[in-house]
Amino acid sequence: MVTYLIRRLIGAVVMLAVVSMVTFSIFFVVPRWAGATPVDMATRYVGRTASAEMAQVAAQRLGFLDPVIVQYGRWVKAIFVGADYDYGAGVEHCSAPCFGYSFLSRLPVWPDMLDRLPVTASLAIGAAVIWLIAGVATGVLSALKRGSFFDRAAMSVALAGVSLPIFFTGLVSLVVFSYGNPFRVTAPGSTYTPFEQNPATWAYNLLLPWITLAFLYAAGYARLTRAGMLETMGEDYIRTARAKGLPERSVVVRHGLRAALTPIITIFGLDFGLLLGGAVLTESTFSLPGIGKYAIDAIIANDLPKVMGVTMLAAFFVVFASLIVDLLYAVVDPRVRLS
Amino acid sequence: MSFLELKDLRIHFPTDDGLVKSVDGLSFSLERGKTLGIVGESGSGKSVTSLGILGLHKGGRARISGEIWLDGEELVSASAEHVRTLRGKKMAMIFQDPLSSMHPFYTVGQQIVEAYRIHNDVSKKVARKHAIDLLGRVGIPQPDRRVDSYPHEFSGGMRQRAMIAMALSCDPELLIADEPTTALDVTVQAQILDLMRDLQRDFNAALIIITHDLGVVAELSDDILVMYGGKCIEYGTTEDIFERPEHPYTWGLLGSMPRLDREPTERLLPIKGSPPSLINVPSGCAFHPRCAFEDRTEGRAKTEVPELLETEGGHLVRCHMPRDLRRAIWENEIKPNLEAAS
Amino acid sequence: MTAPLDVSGTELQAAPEAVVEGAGGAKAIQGRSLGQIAWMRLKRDKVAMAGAIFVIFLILVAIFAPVITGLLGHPPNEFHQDMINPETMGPKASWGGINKDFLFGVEPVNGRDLFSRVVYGARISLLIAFFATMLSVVIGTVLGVVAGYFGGWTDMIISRAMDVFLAFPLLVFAIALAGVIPDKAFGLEGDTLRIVLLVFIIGFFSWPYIGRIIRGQTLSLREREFVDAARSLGARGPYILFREILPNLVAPILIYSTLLIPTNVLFEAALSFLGVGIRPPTATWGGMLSDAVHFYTVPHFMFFPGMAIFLTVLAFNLFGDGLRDALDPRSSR
Amino acid sequence: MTRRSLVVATLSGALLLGVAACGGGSTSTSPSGGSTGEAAAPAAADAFNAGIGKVFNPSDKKGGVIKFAISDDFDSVDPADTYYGFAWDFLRVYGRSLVTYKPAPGQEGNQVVPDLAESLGQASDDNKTWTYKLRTGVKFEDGTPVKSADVKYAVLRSLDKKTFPNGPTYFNDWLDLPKDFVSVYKTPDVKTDSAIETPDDQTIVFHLKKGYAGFDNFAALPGTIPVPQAKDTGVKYREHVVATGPYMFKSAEAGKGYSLVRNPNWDQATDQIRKALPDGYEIEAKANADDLDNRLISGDVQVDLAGTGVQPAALSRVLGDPALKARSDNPTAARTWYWSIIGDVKPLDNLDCRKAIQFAADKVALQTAYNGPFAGGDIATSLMPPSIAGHQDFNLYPAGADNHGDVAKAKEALTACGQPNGFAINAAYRADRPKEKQAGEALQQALARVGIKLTLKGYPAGDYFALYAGKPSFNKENNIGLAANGWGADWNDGFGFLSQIVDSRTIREAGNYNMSVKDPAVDALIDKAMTTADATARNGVWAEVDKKVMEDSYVLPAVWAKALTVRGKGLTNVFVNDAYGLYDYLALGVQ
Repeated sequence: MVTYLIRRLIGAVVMLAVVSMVTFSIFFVVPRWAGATPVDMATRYVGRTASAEMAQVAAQRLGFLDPVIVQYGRWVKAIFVGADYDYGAGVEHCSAPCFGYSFLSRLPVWPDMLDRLPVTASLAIGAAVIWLIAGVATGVLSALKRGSFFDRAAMSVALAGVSLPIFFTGLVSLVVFSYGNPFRVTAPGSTYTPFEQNPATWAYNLLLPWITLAFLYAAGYARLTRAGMLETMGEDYIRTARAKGLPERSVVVRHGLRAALTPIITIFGLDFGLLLGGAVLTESTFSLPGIGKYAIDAIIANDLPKVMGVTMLAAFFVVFASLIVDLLYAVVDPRVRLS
Repeated sequence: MSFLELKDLRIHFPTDDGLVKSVDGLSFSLERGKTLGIVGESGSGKSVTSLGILGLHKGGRARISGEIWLDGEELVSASAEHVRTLRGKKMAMIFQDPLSSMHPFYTVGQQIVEAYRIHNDVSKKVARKHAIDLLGRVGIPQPDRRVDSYPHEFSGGMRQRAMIAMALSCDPELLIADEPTTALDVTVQAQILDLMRDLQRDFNAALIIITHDLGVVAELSDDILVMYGGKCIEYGTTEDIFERPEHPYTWGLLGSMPRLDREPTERLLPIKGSPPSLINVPSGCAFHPRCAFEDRTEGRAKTEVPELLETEGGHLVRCHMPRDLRRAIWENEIKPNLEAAS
Repeated sequence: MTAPLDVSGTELQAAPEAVVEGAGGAKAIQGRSLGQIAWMRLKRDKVAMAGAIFVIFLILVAIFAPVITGLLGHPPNEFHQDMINPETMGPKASWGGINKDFLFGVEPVNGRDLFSRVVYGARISLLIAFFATMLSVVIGTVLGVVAGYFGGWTDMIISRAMDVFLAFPLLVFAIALAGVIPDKAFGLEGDTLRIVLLVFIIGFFSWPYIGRIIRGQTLSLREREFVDAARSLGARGPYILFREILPNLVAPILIYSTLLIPTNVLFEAALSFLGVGIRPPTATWGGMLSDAVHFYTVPHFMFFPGMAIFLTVLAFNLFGDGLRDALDPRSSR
Repeated sequence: MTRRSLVVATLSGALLLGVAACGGGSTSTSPSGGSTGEAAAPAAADAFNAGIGKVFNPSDKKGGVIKFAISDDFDSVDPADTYYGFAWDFLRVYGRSLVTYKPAPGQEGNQVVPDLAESLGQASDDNKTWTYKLRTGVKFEDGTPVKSADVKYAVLRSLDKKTFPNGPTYFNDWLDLPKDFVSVYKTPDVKTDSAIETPDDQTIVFHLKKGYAGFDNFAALPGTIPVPQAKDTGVKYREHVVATGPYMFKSAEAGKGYSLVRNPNWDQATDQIRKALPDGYEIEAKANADDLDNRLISGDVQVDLAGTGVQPAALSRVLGDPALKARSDNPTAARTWYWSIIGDVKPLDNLDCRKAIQFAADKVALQTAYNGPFAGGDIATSLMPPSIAGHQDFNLYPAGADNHGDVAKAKEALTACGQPNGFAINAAYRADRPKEKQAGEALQQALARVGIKLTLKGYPAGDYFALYAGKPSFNKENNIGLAANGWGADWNDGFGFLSQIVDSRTIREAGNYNMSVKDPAVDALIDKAMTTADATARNGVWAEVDKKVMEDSYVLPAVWAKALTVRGKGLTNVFVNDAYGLYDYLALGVQ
């Protein structure tokens, strides 16, 4: 068990290392293939007055003149031991985990990301609650009422749901429920109010994104749950349970659901981890200032420290979600032994 | 009227591809303390019969007709809810593959306790005690410890014992064992069979053993019912079936029966062809495409469905060949081969 | 549909096989391959067939785009500013200028024929989706089989690789990649480069999904009797791989490819929507949607490309589901 | 939506290259329009362009908070580190530069007037030395009086481009700095009197390398807003800029929002240009652009800080609804959207081939592409926009009667340059700028008529000048003959607009904004303008520069930018200041 954990943790770290290297090289090596010199690369960060010397200064300030390896080393070092940043009037220590300073706003990336996290988290959690309830419930009912009108209707909707691109549904819902309505004060979905500031507005503003996002996932989960339910309800042990004279309700709940939901948990864990790393499309569609939007903006602005940071954060969530899921699995399914 | 009585039981499943006649007009009766063996290839409808008796075909699109009388109660027309209350209490079932038949997420104990507490309003503590006793009774060592293990932590034999314990938890009066030993290796098979014999004696329950292997029922059962294509094609006492079987299919089964008293080396006499489709059953005698003696029925086998007729003393046979002819064939052609084999 | 699983019991689950034999009668049994059985089932699945037909229709549309637009529309990049209100830049006529020679109306600002652009959009969308799928299926299958068949270290490494891929924040990463690649690279440029690039990115990022499945299948197949049999008969690795295992992988590969295509259609749309897909003026559905964002007051602009994406994905999904049900009845969806 | 965020992300780009102006103010107590009474005037009737050339809804009523929102954000609120026009307009509410632009409607707004200084600069030593006297009694928000040393320090720190990369570099280029001076942080002890002297607490003297008559425009740069050395924290100073104006920061969170409240230590007596009507300002950053428009219309937000006009969706709504249209203005920005015609690329090295493009271009289509007469701008016939002092109207390449291009003339030109059947070149534009994309497509269409085959190449805005169109070698290699471009004036005279984009001597390896204009004659004219003391004469020279550039046909002007802006509900003293082409944020009040 312990050895297993250690092994997994090491694995996770290695994975993150690989991700970071690849991402890093994409941004620091590929442009060079494109024939950009360090100074060229720096030019984009010197604002309007891009004189040669200015570019030189910037290149030096951003450390582009060193070999890529060195730059990478510096980046890694900062994460673990922090780094010192010269902000003009003095030197500031950016304590670990230090993901460097934005090339453009020159604000430290890490607090910036932590700042965005609540938005993405709120989005993910809210949506997750909706889609788990809606999706699983629909799935179970469809499975039990297999072939019924409800089943066919639900499954058709679900299929439509998984076939709709979120940036389309989101756009439409915005137009219909938000822009379309001239009386509304702020567009739900286009602004974010921190929970601690006012839970009501928080929920109100997130309603549209939640529903849009949840719809997509709920559809998928309904299909999954239904399939899983049908499979387990065909298992021998269900027959056994019935043979015991167990009332149908507890056959479904205690025996059927229990087994059918286990794989759902796994998938949910991974999905959720992925979402925490930034619901890129949703956040973009509703321009919510979350991790995903942060990532897109950073990429467009070529703000490398931000891109690195956000990629790592996202990867981190995925990796650890999968780890947690595996542990969880061992808890729910006694047959699974961690070793 | 006897304890268990089936009258012209029919269970049909409409599927996209047509009507599956799994059980097609089956009748038999069974007394307390007696054992009936139902024998047939897979697809012959034997398991569906048992499920039918327990009312487990319900919920599906199965169509059931006929009568099932259990201790004076008719079950086919009875409400599902009522049948449920009988299930596990008055009648219990032991399934073929104990591993897949027990829920992997619950301990053996939990599953027995659950079974017990459905029908007996007792505390978890009491139920657990009961479960431990049962496990002990079915011969599981250190039951007080094993009670908390999960099915996958048991050996095949142990699992089957636990399964039996679960079935016996409410001392049922009718016990149905569906291929109780096929999943197990030979030595364990023997143990399980002994166990069941003993238990049946103490419980004085009516026992139905469903199997494709005559060997299994040879020792246990008083009567044997041979099923083919959803129908009973021969019925009689164990002695009838083993000493003077009259149906070609039964002969086939006997021929293909591995017996402990035989040399494992020698080859069996298999039945040619494969089980019939349950949708469009071959015309006339369902067995005729595979029957070696079909030519001796003046072609009736292809056209008419043979009746299930009594030959003597409750020994029933469903065959077109005249009784004497059947006996002659058995005496002169089949029996010697089997003897020679041994 | 499969056996009435609602009723448990070995017979019943065995039913479909029995059924098939019965239906054909003893004689036909030998003659009917799994493929034919599947086809039989598929033909009975109306919905799936509808999906299939729409897919075929789409492919034809994509192939004959020039002809179609020639007959029913205008060149996709041709301006029709006479259709545009110069002040609002929206279509002059109501209903987005929909009329008999502008079936879907016109784009704001430049008055391009929306119909033609949607039709041409099908080309990009399908082209990329198909090739990307092919790529990922090839990579996925090869690596999956290798991992599953040889096991040990090979399996270790490949599986880890898959994990790494799955750990990547896919979209972010794809966007980043599509963003930094210069306009001229690998001796390609323009649309060709973008298409190749997208095919590569999409295909390269979706292979682990199919890879995992194939690996699993191979693992279980490797343990099957008939493989042991072949082995005991002295068959060597390659023979077993190609004669015994691959044929049995055809079904899953087929199923997951059909189900991967719609995902990739969505993926391409997303990238174009985010502005890192094919470069304008080439028409893409995602691109049109992102332009429509700023013209939500003329809803037809977002409606047609949106529906195009939706229907395409839906059709593939319907067909894919049907195919799965047909090829493997146990997956009781 | 992401596209919007693209727009946002590049809007900043747009501003970097586009708008940019300076601080402002005026000596007149009440901004123009005599109608201003002491009693709060009744809300004036809405009318289209009611805020242009005159004051809309004048009033002296104090109180209330004005709600600003912006879809992007300040580059920085630190005066030393901002190059956004709207920022230069806004920061006058918390900072006072030596001189600034008069908060008055119309052309009057271009007038430089004293703010922190008592009067405009005194030039001597043929415009190489400029002296300013500070007003007495001006205090920082903490009550310490403002000394000339604080102004000097502010200017010197703004030179440190390593710390403040965003700001303009005029002082870097013109001040006579000692060689060994690096920055106020790295070399604090180096004597800098050769550049700036402060003989006493009220006097500050600037020394330039060479004479420049228009130095007051430098003195109006935010860089001259005093900064107390004790409070300077380099990059982090923007987290709390020390106010000299009537308002100070209550909170400043980059990327989120800012809020300003009254500055108790500001004294109306020392300030003749500010009326400081509202009690404070709230600014919401990074708002959803389309949402912002809707809130502006609904009244939830009163000013779009960036002032770049409404999004297309809202545009059709506003123009479609008379009531809404009456609430909108259509100001001209000192900005031109144009396409550089790059002579380094064959066959464009030939003047006639360049001319062919001028004639073939469909000006109307271009205008529509840049979002039409309201949101886009007026069809441009030369590089220098009308709002620039000394602008002269001329059209060397009449584009036919209906302005859809003169195909015949274009064909002639082609024949003249020996390419009768046209030629093929590539055109670069910023991929994430819908307008430039549309314009490129419009050109593609128009030029095709005369056989000029245009292939569009979109490049990321972030690298556009650094790696792509701004890099001559790249253009040569990739046969980029046309490149989308846009430029806004730092202040509204020829120097402020043209100097950066037509002087061939500024062209370097990469990062060029002048992609095409290479003509010694033009350079010569620029030098002449620099040294012409008399304003009118000087403006005349700049007009010549403009003409010459057009004769060389190095630039295909598309539109002189305009924006359709909505006047927020309940605002008073609303008018557009030409110096910025934006509402004058200094004058705004609320009912």
